[in-house]
Order: sequence, then structure tokens, then C-alpha cells
Amino acid sequence: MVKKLITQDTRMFLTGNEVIAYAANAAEAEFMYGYPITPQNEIMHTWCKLLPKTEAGFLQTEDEISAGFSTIGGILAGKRAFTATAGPGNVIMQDAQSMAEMMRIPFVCAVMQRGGPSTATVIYAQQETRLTCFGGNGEGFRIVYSTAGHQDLYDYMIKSFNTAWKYRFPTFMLADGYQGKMREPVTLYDPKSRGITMEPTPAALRAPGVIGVDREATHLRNTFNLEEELMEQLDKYQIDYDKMSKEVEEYLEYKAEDAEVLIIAHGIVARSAMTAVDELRAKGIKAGLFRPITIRPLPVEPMRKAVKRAKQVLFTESANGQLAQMCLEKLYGLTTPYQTLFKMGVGVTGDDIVAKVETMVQEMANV
Amino acid sequence: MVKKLITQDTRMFLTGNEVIAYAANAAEAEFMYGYPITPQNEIMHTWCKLLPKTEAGFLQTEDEISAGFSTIGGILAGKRAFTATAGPGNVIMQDAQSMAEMMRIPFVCAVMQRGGPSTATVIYAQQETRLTCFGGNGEGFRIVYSTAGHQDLYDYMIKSFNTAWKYRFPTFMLADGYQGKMREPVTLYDPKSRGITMEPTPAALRAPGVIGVDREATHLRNTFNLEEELMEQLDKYQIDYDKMSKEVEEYLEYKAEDAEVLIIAHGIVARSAMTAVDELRAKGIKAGLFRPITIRPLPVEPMRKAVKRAKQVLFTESANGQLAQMCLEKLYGLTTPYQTLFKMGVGVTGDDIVAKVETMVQEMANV
Amino acid sequence: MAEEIQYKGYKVADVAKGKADWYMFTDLCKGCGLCMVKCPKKCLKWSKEVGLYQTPCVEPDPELCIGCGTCAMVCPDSAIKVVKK
Amino acid sequence: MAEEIQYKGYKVADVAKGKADWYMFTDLCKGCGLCMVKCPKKCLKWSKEVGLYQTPCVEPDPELCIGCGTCAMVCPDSAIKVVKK
Amino acid sequence: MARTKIVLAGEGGQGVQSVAKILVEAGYEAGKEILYIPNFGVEQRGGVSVAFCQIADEKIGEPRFAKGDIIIALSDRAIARCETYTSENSVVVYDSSVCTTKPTAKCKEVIAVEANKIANEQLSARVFNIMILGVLLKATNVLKLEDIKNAMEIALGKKFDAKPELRELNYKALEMGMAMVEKVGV
Amino acid sequence: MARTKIVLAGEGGQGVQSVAKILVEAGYEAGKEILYIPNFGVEQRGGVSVAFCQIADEKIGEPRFAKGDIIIALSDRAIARCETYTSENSVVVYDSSVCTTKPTAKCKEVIAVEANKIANEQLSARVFNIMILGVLLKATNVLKLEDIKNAMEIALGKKFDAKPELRELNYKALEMGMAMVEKVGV
Amino acid sequence: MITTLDVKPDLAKAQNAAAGASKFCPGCGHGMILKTLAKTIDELELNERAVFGCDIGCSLLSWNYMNLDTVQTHHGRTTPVIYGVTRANPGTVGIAYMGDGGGLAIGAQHLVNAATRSENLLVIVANNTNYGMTGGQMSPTTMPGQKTETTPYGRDCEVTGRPAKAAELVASIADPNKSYVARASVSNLRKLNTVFKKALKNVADGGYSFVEVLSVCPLNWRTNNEGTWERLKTMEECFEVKEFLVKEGLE
Amino acid sequence: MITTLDVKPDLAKAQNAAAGASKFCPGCGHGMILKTLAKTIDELELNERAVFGCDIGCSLLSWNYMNLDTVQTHHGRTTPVIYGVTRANPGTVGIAYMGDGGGLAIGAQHLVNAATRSENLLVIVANNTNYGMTGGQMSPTTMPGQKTETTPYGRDCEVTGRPAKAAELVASIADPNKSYVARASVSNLRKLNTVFKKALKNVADGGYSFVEVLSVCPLNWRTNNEGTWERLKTMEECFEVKEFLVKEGLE
Ligand SMILES: Cc1ncc(C[n+]2csc(CCOP(=O)(O)OP(=O)(O)O)c2C)c(N)n1
Ligand SMILES: Cc1ncc(C[n+]2csc(CCOP(=O)(O)OP(=O)(O)O)c2C)c(N)n1
Ligand code: SF4
Ligand code: SF4
Ligand code: SF4
Ligand code: SF4
Ligand code: SF4
Ligand code: SF4
Ligand SMILES: [Mg+2]
Ligand SMILES: [Mg+2]
Repeated sequence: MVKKLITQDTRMFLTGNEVIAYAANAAEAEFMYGYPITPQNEIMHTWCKLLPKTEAGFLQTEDEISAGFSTIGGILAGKRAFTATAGPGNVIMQDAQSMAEMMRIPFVCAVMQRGGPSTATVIYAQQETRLTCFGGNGEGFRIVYSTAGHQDLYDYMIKSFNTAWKYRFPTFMLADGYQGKMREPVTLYDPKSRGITMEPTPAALRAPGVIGVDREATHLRNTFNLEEELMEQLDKYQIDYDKMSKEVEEYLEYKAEDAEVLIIAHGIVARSAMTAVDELRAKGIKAGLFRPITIRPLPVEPMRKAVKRAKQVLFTESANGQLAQMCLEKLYGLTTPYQTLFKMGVGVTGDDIVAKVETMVQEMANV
Repeated sequence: MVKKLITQDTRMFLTGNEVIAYAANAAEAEFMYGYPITPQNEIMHTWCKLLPKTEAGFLQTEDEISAGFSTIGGILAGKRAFTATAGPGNVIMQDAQSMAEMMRIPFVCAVMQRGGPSTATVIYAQQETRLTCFGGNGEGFRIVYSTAGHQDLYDYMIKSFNTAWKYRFPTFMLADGYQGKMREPVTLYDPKSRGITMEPTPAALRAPGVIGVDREATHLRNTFNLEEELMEQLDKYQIDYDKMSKEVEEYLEYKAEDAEVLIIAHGIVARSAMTAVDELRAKGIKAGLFRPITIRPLPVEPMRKAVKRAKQVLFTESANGQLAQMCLEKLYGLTTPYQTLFKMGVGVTGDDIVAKVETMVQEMANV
Repeated sequence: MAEEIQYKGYKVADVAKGKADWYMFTDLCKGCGLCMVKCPKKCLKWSKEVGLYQTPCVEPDPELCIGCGTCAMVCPDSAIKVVKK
Repeated sequence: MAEEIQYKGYKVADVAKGKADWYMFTDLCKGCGLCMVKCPKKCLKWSKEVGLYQTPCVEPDPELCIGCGTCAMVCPDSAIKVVKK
Repeated sequence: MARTKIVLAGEGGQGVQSVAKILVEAGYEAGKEILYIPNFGVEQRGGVSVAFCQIADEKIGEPRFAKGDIIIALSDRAIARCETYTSENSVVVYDSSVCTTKPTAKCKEVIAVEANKIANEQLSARVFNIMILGVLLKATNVLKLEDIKNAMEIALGKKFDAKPELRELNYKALEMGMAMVEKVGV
Repeated sequence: MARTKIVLAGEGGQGVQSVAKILVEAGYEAGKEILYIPNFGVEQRGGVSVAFCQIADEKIGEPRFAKGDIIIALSDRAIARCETYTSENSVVVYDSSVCTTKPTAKCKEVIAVEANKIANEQLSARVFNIMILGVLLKATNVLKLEDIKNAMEIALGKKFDAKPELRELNYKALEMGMAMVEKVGV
Repeated sequence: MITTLDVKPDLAKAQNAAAGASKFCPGCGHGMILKTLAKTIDELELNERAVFGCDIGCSLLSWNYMNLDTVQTHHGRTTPVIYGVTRANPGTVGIAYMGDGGGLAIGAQHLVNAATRSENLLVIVANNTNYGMTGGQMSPTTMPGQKTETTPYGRDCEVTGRPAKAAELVASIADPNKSYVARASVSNLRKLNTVFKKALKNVADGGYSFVEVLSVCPLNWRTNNEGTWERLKTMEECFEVKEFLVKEGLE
Repeated sequence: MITTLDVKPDLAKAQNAAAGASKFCPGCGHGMILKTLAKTIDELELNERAVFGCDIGCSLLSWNYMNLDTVQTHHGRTTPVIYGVTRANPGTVGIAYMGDGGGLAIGAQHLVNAATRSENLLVIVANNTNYGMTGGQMSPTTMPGQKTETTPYGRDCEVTGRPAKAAELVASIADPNKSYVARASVSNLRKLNTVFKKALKNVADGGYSFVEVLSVCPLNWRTNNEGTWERLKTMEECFEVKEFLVKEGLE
């Protein structure tokens, strides 16, 4: 058993990467496997620094492929194990993630997005949104929480473990380099104090019992001989996925109730949007925000309702419409006009959004 | 210079993988780099068998990562080089493909889809559609042709080289295990005889001229120090991409003009849809097909028109709606109701589609 | 747990001058013939009986077989068993 | 092609008993001090002048410097040049 | 729009794909439209081997069909595997000298042949698959004997030239195969 | 909804991030809402180092802002880089004893300080950045001197304890920095 | 005459009898290696401590071959999965079973780094000098002149390099105080049994073991029974069968 | 007093003067290695035949350092890009420049397979015993007891393995008839120049060369000038500086 560091509510002024390491410990995570990449390094650094106190485990692997697959090994051994990555690391870790997806392994990974495609920048982006939701050669049987600051990082890192082990879909906490590197105050707590019990993490390999006496040997595989066998398996997953979705979906509305211009944004950009909404409201423009927190699965029904109510929609992202694509699929049939404010790999500021919404309102008035 | 094997129209009875190898030679491809994976192996086998005659080059690399990156090396050296992959190989080759995307390298790759996620099956699927269009940590600045049989394989393999080198976006020919392994008659030809001239393939590294005298040294990179530098670059790509799209978009309509039920399908499933359309028409149901050939970029305008005309739409895929997601994004605002027939990793037959459309028509009548 | 599995096959009794029985499990034999080559007495022949893939199984000449068990050890599919008496 | 680049810096003339001039290119010096340690005469000192990152550059004691060029060879940024006369 | 859909299934060693290849080659040479998909799984040998063949007069649409017109199953596992490809309009042929089970899926007609036994007893175990080719030729009835013989020449000509008696043996097997279905009268 | 947005930019060796860290630590300890993003690129050293700091009374929304209220640029390259963060409402401070150029972007006010020169001449080159901290403290005017001193104790306490004269030196630098802006009167 | 027999085949407890005949081709070396491995596990009574991982390549066909907790992974990725297990659950006897392609080509970074770190597991590479599962292409260990689908005119070492020597490579980097490294062959299963015994003992004691086994692939070699054994002899001339590194005290 | 000088710094023709000061940290070993490499290229007059590839890691900062055709690739992927070039355009003198992380960790499969095939290129691994660019984590070559961000209490070889020896590894697998393998150090740039000369000559003749250079990373080592050189001495005790494989006839 690992030693928990946070036993009572503690307000701290940390970087987001530090927050994640603390959150993993609070969730009683036992092992981290990883390969360095900016901007997630300090998760590992903090985790390593704390090892004498936490008595947890750590392995620095030879690359992200190994990090992903050894994390799978740790999980199959029945440990609450996790990893973290970003950018090109996230790309090659899809190899392991697609296996976790096929084998329903409760894989937990913090993704700290950086610019793309390719090595691009080490700084910030929302360009791994699609990759994290749907990467690999599969159908996206995954759960993805998109966070918007340090309290989220703490809350959702803890939650990710429970979601993963409860539903057995690979679960990602999608953040970014800003969140990882920035400092802001955050309240750390013992999950127990919030009524959160950690899901058990039964071993798949070397489970209790003697083989042939108490139980059969476990034979795990990800390969099928027939197409039909594969489809049968995946059709079952789809049923589980749909059922899980209703329980897991999360979103946040900010002054969306009476919004004429509805901003749809996720992660840190949603925070800029909140600043913008306040400024716009101050200017007499009825703006509001719909922020999906689970971007996979998307909270489809509330989103459709919000869009239906609005006169105009603005999608804004630090990417070229990766969230927008996923949303628009689910919004088909509605006719509320939309515009976009996409800045590939660059932070969207409140000012950017204010300016854009002002022109939208202007144009609308001119029609 | 490689020797061309096909100098006059030749009808042959080949597997699709053989067709692709012949097509690459017809396109005067000079080098293939690759790593074996079912169901693309016979492209390599055929290429290797023909080497004494073609005098082209081949390198079997240590994995798909190396295959992708060495293909990039060959292209930068000014050779019409290519590779082929599938499934989990396609997943890890995204590492190289994202670099090609960032650096505008005319990367050419034949993707022979198999079941997913993970190793899954070696047979057939359309589950790498999203991956091939948008894989990696980027925005999908790629061109993807989806083929539906051997004549396509020949035509579009040749075309892929020209598209890639003309527009300098990575270009993929997306097929599948059925197309790769099945045999049907096909007509091979010399591209010249069809008025096709192969685009020149200038070297980026060791271009003509003495450094410092005739030209500056070439310094290629994919990494930027500032977010803004990255965005500036990508914004330019977007402009190029949009311009290219108009020239490159391709689609096929089959009895879609007056279709009440419009089937949207790509690749080999579109062929089953054609069988189904004929059967449905025979039964008095006005069915039609819209088949995007370029699935990235999508032929948005014609697709919107066709959907608008129809009373109902059916998306059908051997996947869980990967094409549908991309289409629905672009169809936002329309209200034609749609249904889906998705078989993950399993072939969709004409009978499947006929049955589905019949129930759709039935339901509509009952409303 | 695991139910009893029934094995089909044939027996060549009293090989090695009666000191051993030689068994073939036909549902396991794939007819590869590797055992034949390794038999020190070269006394294995193709049988009339077919195995898993409808290909011939093997059987020893009981006169020549010394019951050494090499064939059993070599067989990738454990299709042969030699029981010393 | 490449236009002429102008280099700023300073000169310590007549080191090695007048047999060489010692030059510092201040836009190249990053003040790492590696040269100081490798100087066989240990005659390099921090300068009043600052380099690329506003950190001090180095300069030799012209009396002690033997113009051997070790500092120039070692400098990762080619910030030193010793010209034999 | 005549199109014949054939499913041929058997064990790894039975030469199912070789038979299918000769059949489709014959069809191609005869100017038909052809579409042939060999089934392939992860096992190189073992598992049931299935060949999906279509022979038509016009361009073929769907590459993989739902139900076959003619289904030939050469082992118990093949019978089981083929159930899914069987409809009320299918004719199912199986080798009763190999299989211990019978096809039970609803279909137009079930035909039992004893190719394996007859090949073993009257000719040679090695031409069992050619006998099956004869069955197929007759049962489908879209290709001519000459077409098949030509295709056999392409596939096996070299072997035949080396051992001319082989040609006769194979022709014999082919004819005996054809006769098997003739007798039951498809 | 008081919120102060600060951009601090300089060369790798100038201690920009250390100054920013003390400033935000002070704000945090004083109970303010804080959001601090260090800029980071691929170069470990070299390139302009930028710190984006926000100090507010209420929860901070946008992590990255478009325009700063106070902009401090400590080198020519920093001046250039900061143009984009400058609006008509920004106050721009630069060190005229280091920079050879002047800020030219439209803004409310430009203030030249000579921290580098004064630090070198009157105290020590090493406390140049603390002098800048003094400038910042005064220019922003949202934190108290005591807050900063506490934060300095957290960051540098150990060093101070080892060499108590260092504490005095740093306090002096801080005050001199504050005085620089006082004089010009923000 | 075939009847129901009253004896049972000689299967080890560590073999999964319920899975029936193996999924390998007739005469495949994988069967010989695995039945020997299973027997060794029985002998050392490691059945409850073992975790068996198989790769993509024909080794995947062993996903239910062993009567042991088993995980079938991705091509080349069995090593990281298994050291992931043993890192998290020390005391586990982890076995990573793969082909020459999975071991030396796509998984070479894991081979090298696990050996350098001398991770606590047994890595077995079944070397059949080709990519069996994908239909017989060249692998890093393909022998000079050998015909494969990607060297249809025989491997030309000038162009494609010389055959890779896994055991020699691993022996040159593994920690001598922790490691056992050997090459064996399916031509001598008794010897293979001895080698596996040492390898497993070492792993059970917390060490790192690597065993390369020269194997046969009659399907892609297109050899009959005689030819298969002949080819194996040629291999043994090319790849030295011996122990390369034996931790002191490991008898 | 700073003025405009009438002399120019001693830059090789193969160095890109127009790029100004390098992007490396003060005192970084990459600068020493690359200026020596550039000088050697000048000496052998390979400027027109050379293609320089740099990795991700601080080597990426050399993307415009050389006055040569250059491509900056992905982390660990410079080797395949460069052998991709030389395979397609023989006669090219391909140089793949990377750190110890790119070479031995994430790129180990390329290191090993390019060496086994003895591809026609020069692979240079700048070994600074840590991941410089990402802020100083452990690398495969981190020395026993060395403190890094992921071994904050010092590298414990029992847990993380012993330092990897790139040159020894490569020498054990490269084709002796085609290869040159050596380890050098930035403590002796004259010697490094000699080593590069042989390595490049061999590549120009169609061979495979591998040079590991012991380098310094004052930033992450947190060393001052004295400390940096001291640490390098310790490294030289751990990693033997010598030639490991010299193709016959290569003088
Ligand atoms: C990422 C990836 N690349 C390629 C493949 C295709 N593939 C499957 S097995 C195999 C080679 C198997 O060769 P080897 O490892 O030697 O095992 P063998 O079949 O010979 O026993 C390959 C290339 C794959 N499944 N995944
Ligand atoms: C796929 C991928 N994983 C991780 C990284 C992050 N990364 C960049 S450089 C580096 C390590 C650099 O170390 P080394 O290769 O030794 O070079 P150095 O900086 O020390 O010279 C890492 C892990 C990346 N860019 N891409
Ligand atoms: S008994 Fe075993 S070795 Fe002999 S032919 Fe049958 S399967 Fe092969
Ligand atoms: S027991 Fe020995 S002698 Fe008898 S058949 Fe087997 S190998 Fe031959
Ligand atoms: S001259 Fe070179 S070595 Fe010396 S301090 Fe300056 S940069 Fe460092
Ligand atoms: S030239 Fe020689 S003696 Fe003079 S400063 Fe440089 S290293 Fe020292
Ligand atoms: S292909 Fe070769 S290695 Fe694979 S199962 Fe068949 S014989 Fe064995
Ligand atoms: S971090 Fe280290 S290796 Fe990288 S540039 Fe700085 S000193 Fe050099
Ligand atoms: Mg193999
Ligand atoms: Mg390094």
C-alpha cells in the first residue's frame, strides 16, 4: 500500500504538473511508468521526488511505446498504475492505447497537449483532442475528461482512476502545457473526505486462487481469427459504452440559459470564454458558454438543447476545429448558425472571443 | 531511372496488392521502404520479385516507424518513394506521417485496412478511415483517396504520386484487406497513354548547385520556438489546403439524381451499395449512392446537394461511423433524416443494405 | 474445473520386444513427419489413418521400434506417447 | 550570397610576447568559463565587458598568455581567436 | 445479370484455395467477370480455409456476398462455418466420406459426395481436390470443361509435362467429380 | 474585479522567472488569486524568457491574456517580443542601461530605468533582478513590501541565513528599484 | 483403427489440454519450444508464479496454449508488458515469448533496454530466420542466400546486412551479475530443457534471462520433414549454440 | 572596449555563420562537437556530399547550425531518415546526429538495426548522461549515483540498471568489414577531429561509422566551469575512450 500524503484539506500554490502527481497519490496510485516529454515532465519529477514518502513505484522506460505497454502490464498485475505523455509521445503511445481499448484495460493517462503536428512546439495547444478521443486504429472506446485549471486537474485525475476501473475503458485526463506549467492556488484533499471511495483494482494476471483448482488460467488476447468474432466483441463494447455514457457525461454551462450567442469550448479555452462572457454581458451582449467536460463521450442532449436555444453558436479552440467536428456530428439536424475562432496551437484569449462575438452580433444585426 | 514494365494496355487477373506494385512501377516510383504486415505484404513481395526487371530500390526496415521515416529520407533525396502499411503499423507510422504533414513532404502510402482496434484481425475493415485522414497530433493536412476495386487501385496509386508531389500534402490511397487479397480483372496501362505526365520530384537535400555559391544550404525543420510561429505556418497550410481541395475533390454518384434514399459509403462498401441500389430499384425503391472518392478533403458541396435532394440518408461502413462523423460535420444545417448501418470490421453486403433500406422506407411510410 | 478430455487414436502394442506400447493421438497429429526423421531406427512409416488435417499419421514397425521415445519427445504436438511396461 | 557579417568584440594585442593578438567576439561569448579552466597558463580572467547574455566575457593577462590557442579551440561558440603574427 | 456465388470451405491441407484459383482462372480466361476472395486468418495453417468466388457476365458489385448459390464443405468444421452463408436458395454439397456431421441449415438442396473415399480408393488421395473441382464445375454450370482444362494447364502444366500420366489422372478425377453431381442431378 | 496583468521579459541569464516567482508567491501568500505562466520554448537557455503573471481579487478566468497592464522588458529582444502584448492601456518599463532600442508600440506610458547600471555600480550585478522586482512592486501597486519580503524569505531565506549581509543587500536593491519608479511617478 | 484411447498424451500441467491441438502449422518449432518450456515450469513448480506473454507473430497462436496466466500483446511489445507486470508485482516469473522479428526488428529497443537494465524476466526469442506469420519475409536473422518473399533471389548480405545475433548482442550488454544468456536449438530438446531450467531459476531469483532458440518453419521454408531438419543444421553452423553468460552461482 | 572587429571568428565553411551564436546553453558540449565535425568536413571537402540530420533533444538546436543541407527529424528518428536518404541517393555522406536518449532509448531499434545492416551513414551520439532538452532526466547512460530529475536521490543501478555503453554495443554487432566504431570525448577536440576524419572517410567509401562523444551539459548538471570538466573526467572513467572497431585499410 502506498502512503498518502494529503490527509486533510490543504491549499497550495503549485504548478499543474505537481498537482497531478499529488492527485495520483491521493487516488492511491501505486505505480507510474513514463518517458519524459515537455510539457509533462514535472509530473514525473514530482512523483520521483515524493517516492521516499509515498513508497510508490516508478519506471522510466525507453520510449512511450514501452511506457504505454508497461503501464498495461502494471494494470494487469492489479496495480493502480498510470502514465502521462504529450504530443509526439501521445502519437506513438496509441500503439498501447489501442490494445487497452481492445482489451478493456483500465488505462489511465494524463495528456498535456503541446503544439502539433509533429514536434512543433513544446508549449501549448488543443491539437491532441481528436487523437486522445479516437487515436489508433479503433472506434474511440475511451473516456476523456478535458480540464480547465488546477482544481480540475486534481479532481479529474482522481476521478479518472475510478472511471477507468469501474467501466474498464481507457480513461484520459486531457490538459495542456499551460495547465501543466502554470501556477495557481489549488485545494488538495483526501478523496475520502469528499465521500469518494477508490474502486478496487483486481489483478487480471496472478489473481488469487490456484490455477486448475480454484480458477482457470487467464488467457487474454486482442486478436481474432474471424471478422465476425471481432464484431461480436465490439458490438458488446458499444452497448457498455452507451450505458456508461449516461453515468459519466459531464458538462458545465456558464450563463448559457438565456444566451443568444452560445460559445462552445473545452479545457482552458473555456476559461477564456468565461472571461469573455462576463465582458460581453457587461457590454449588453447575451453570451453564454457550453463547456463539455467529458469530450468523449460528449454530453449530447444538453448540448443540443443549448444550441437549439441560442441564436448563434461560436466554436473556439486552440486547434483547427477538433472539438467542433465531434460536436457537429452530434448536432446534425439543428440549424442554429455557427462561426468559428480557431487558433492552431495558440492560446485563445478573452479579448479574442469578445472581438469575434461582437462581429457576429454585428453581422446578425446587419442581416 | 527505373524501367517501366507496362508499355501498353494489358488486361490481367491479379490480386489488388499485385496491382498496387504494378501501379507504383507505372508511376515510375523508384524506391519502396516497408515493413511487412498483413494484408499489404504482397505489395512488397511483388515489388521485390520485379526488382531485377524494374531496377528500382527496396529496403525492408526494422519497423513501421523506420519505414515511415526512411521513406521521408528517400523523398527528401528527390526520389519518388513510397510505403504501404495497415492496422497497428498504420498507428505507429503516424509518427512519420505527422512529420511529413508538418514539413509538407510528398509522402505516399497505401493503407490496406484490417480490423481494429489493436491487432484485432488481419482481414478487412474500414476502421482506419479516421486514422488515415487525421492521425497523429495534427490537423489532417492530408489527402486520402478511398478505392473500390482493382481498377481504382491502379488509377489512384498512380494519381497519389502526382497529387502528393504537386500539392505537397502527404497522400494516402486507402484500401483494405479484401481489395488487397482479392482477384479480379484489371486493365494496366502506361500513364502516358492516358495523357498523364508524372510530376517532377526535385530533391530537397543535395539539390543541384554548390552551397554558398549557387544556393544556400537547405535547413528543414519541424520544430518552432514560439506558438505564434507555428500558427503562422499552419494558417498558410490551411490556405493551400483549401485551394488544393477544389482541384482534388472527387466523388461518384450512382443513380443519386432522383434518389429518395441516398446511401453514403466509401471504398469497397460503396460497391456493395451499388449492388443494393440496383436491387432496390428493381423493387421500386428509389435508392442512390453518393461515394466520396477523396474522403479527405471531402467533396462537401456535391454531398450537401445530394443530401438536400434526398428524403432519407443511410450511412453505411465497415466501421462505427468514421466517415459519417466527417460527413455530418460538413452537413450541419441540413435536416434530411439519416440512419446508419455500421458493421465494425465486417464486410457490408448488398443484402445487408437492401434489408436496411427496406425498413427505412417502411418506417417512413408508417410515419 | 476442466472436464475430462477423451482422446482418440490407435495403439501399436508391444514394441521394443514387448517392453513398451506405442500410442498415436490422431486428433493431435498433423502429419509433419518430423518424428520419422528423428527416429533412431528409422522405423516410422505413414499410416493409413489420418490425423487432424486429414493427412496421414505415422506408425512404427513394431519389430524395429526400440521404444526409445524420441519420436514422442520430438513431436511438436505431443501426438505420440510411448509407455514402458 | 550570404552578406558580410560584422563582428563586434575586443582585442588583446601582443600576447605571447608580442607574437600574437588575442580576440574576443562578444556576440558569441556566453560566459561559460570553460576556456578559463583549459588555459594552460590559467591566465584568463572575467572581463568587464559582457557577452550575448549580458554575462561577463573573458580576457587573458597578456603578460602570461602564450598564445597557444587552447582557449579558442575549446570555446564551444568560437568566441575566441588567436592570430599569430 | 447472371452471377454465381460460390463458397468453398475445408481444412488447411485440402487444397481449397488451389481449387478456387483454378476455377476463377478458368472463368477469367473464358472472359467472365470474376471476383475471388480467399479467406485468411492469423493462422497460417489450421482453422477452416474458405474461398469466396463470384463468376458473372457483368461487372461485379459487392465483393463479399451474404449468401452463396453453391456451397461446398469438406469437413465438419467447414460445414459449421458455412451455415452463415447458406440461404433457402443455396445448394450445399459436402463430402460424406470425410464429414461425420451433415449440413442442417435450411437450403434448396443438400448433396452428399464421397470424393475423398473414391479418390483414395480409385485414383489417388492427391487428386481429391481436383475431383471437387469437377463437382464444382458441374454444380455451377457456368464454365465449360475446356475452360477448366486450360486453367489446369496454366496451374499444373509444368508438373504434367514432367509426368504426363498426371494429366490423365487429373482429367479422370475431374470427370469423376462431375459425374458425382450429375448422378444426383443438380 | 481588480486584475493586474504583468508581462516580464528578458534574456536567459537575467533571472526573469525568479523575479516572477517571488512576485506571485508573495501574491499567493497575501491571499490573492494568482495565475503565472512561465514562457518556455525548446531552447533551455537562449531565446527571450517571458513570465505572464496575473494578480487578482477574484477567481481568474483566461490563463493567457492578450495585453498586459504592466510590461517590463530587459533587453532589446525582449522589447521586440513584448510589442504584441502592449495596448494603449499598458505601461511599459525597460532598462535603458541594457537596451539599445526603445519600446515603440503605442501605450499609455513608457518608463526607462537604469537598474542594470545602478546595480552594477552601486550594489552588485547579482541583485539586478531584485531591483527589477522593486520596480514591479511599485509599478503594479497591488502587493505590500512586507508580502514581497516574506516571499523573498521563502525563496532565498537559506542563502540569507548563511550570509546575513545578503539580506540587507537585497532589501536595499528592492528599495532602490521601488524608488526608480517612484521618481518617474506611475 | 482409431478408437477412444484409455491413455492421455504427455502434456505438462503448464500446457492447456483443453485447447486441443495447437494452432501452429504441422512441424512447427514453436510447439517444440513451448512444450519444453511447459515441462520445465512443471519441474520447477513455477506454475503459480508464472505469467506468460506472447507476441504477434506465430507466437500469438499460443495465446491459450499454456495453462498459465497469459497475455497476448502487440508485435514486439511483449517485453515491456511483462516487465511492467514484474515491476508492479515482484515475485512474478515473467516470460516474454516472441519471434525473431518481434525480438530483433520492431522490438529491438525493448530487447536492448530490458537487457541493459537487466529487468526481471525471461525473454525467449524463437528464431526461425523469417517472419512466419506474415508469410515468410526476410527477418534480421535470415541467413545469407536464404530465399524469402522479400529476398526472392536470396538474401544478399552486401545490401541487407548480415544475420543478427541476438544472444551475442544481449550477452554484450546484460549485467553479468544478474543474467543468464544462452542460445539453444529445437534439435536437442533435452538440452533446451536444461537451458530453460537455468533461465527460469535465475528469473525466479530476481534475475534477467535471455534464451534464443533456433526453431523451424516448414511452411515458409517450404521444406519437407527431411529438409526441415537439414536446414536447422545449417542454422546451427551460422548461429552458435551455447551459453553466453551465466551468472555466478547459477548451476 | 567593444568595437567592430576587422577579423572574423574561426568558423568552418561547414558552419552557418549567418545563424549567429548557437542556440545551445553556455558551455554546452554540442557546440564543441559540431564545430569539430564542421572542421573535419571542411578538411575532407565533403561539404557538397554531406547531408546532416539532427534529432530531437538539444541536437535539434543545430537545425541551422551547419552550412550543409540539414533535416531536423523526430526524437530518435534521425537514423532512419538519414539511411533513407543514403539508400535513395548513394554517394551521399549521411550524418545522423543525436543525444544519448535519442540514440539509446527511443531510437535503440534504429541504432541496433542500422549497425547490424551496417547502413551507409555516420551515427554520432552525443552522450551527456542525461536528457538535456527536457530538463535533465535520467538517460540510459546516466552514471551510477548521478542525480537527475527522475533519479533525484541518485541513480540506483540495482533498480534502473547500469549505464548503457553505446560504442561497445554497436561494435559487437556492426560488420567489421564495413565499420568504424569509436568513443571520443570533448575533453580532447584534436583527438575528436581524428576520429571524425576516419569515421567520415569510411562513410564516404560506402561504410558504416558510429562515434559516441562524451559531452557536457552544464545546465542540467548544475556545474560551473570547473565542475563541468571534473564531471567529464569521471565520465571518462566510466566510458572507455577508444576505437572499438576499425575496418581494415582505414588509416
Ligand atoms: C505494428 C505491427 N507491424 C507489423 C505487424 C505484422 N506482423 C505480424 S507477425 C509479424 C512478423 C512475425 O515474425 P516473427 O516475429 O519472427 O515471428 P514468427 O511468426 O516468425 O514466429 C509481422 C511483421 C503487426 N502485427 N504489427
Ligand atoms: C516521441 C517523443 N518523446 C519524447 C520527446 C521529448 N524529448 C525531447 S528531447 C528528449 C530527450 C533528449 O535527450 P537526449 O537525446 O539525450 O539529447 P540531449 O538533449 O541530452 O542532447 C525527450 C525525451 C519527444 N520530443 N518526442
Ligand atoms: S506424430 Fe507428431 S511429429 Fe510425427 S507426424 Fe504426427 S505431428 Fe508430426
Ligand atoms: S520409440 Fe524410438 S524407435 Fe520407436 S518409433 Fe519412436 S523414435 Fe522410433
Ligand atoms: S570565450 Fe567561449 S569558452 Fe570562454 S567563456 Fe566565452 S563562450 Fe565560454
Ligand atoms: S591562448 Fe593559450 S595561454 Fe592564452 S589565454 Fe588562450 S589558452 Fe590561455
Ligand atoms: S508459419 Fe512457420 S512459424 Fe508460423 S506456425 Fe507455421 S511453421 Fe510455425
Ligand atoms: S541543456 Fe545541456 S545539452 Fe542542452 S543545450 Fe543546455 S547544456 Fe547543452
Ligand atoms: Mg520468425
Ligand atoms: Mg543527452
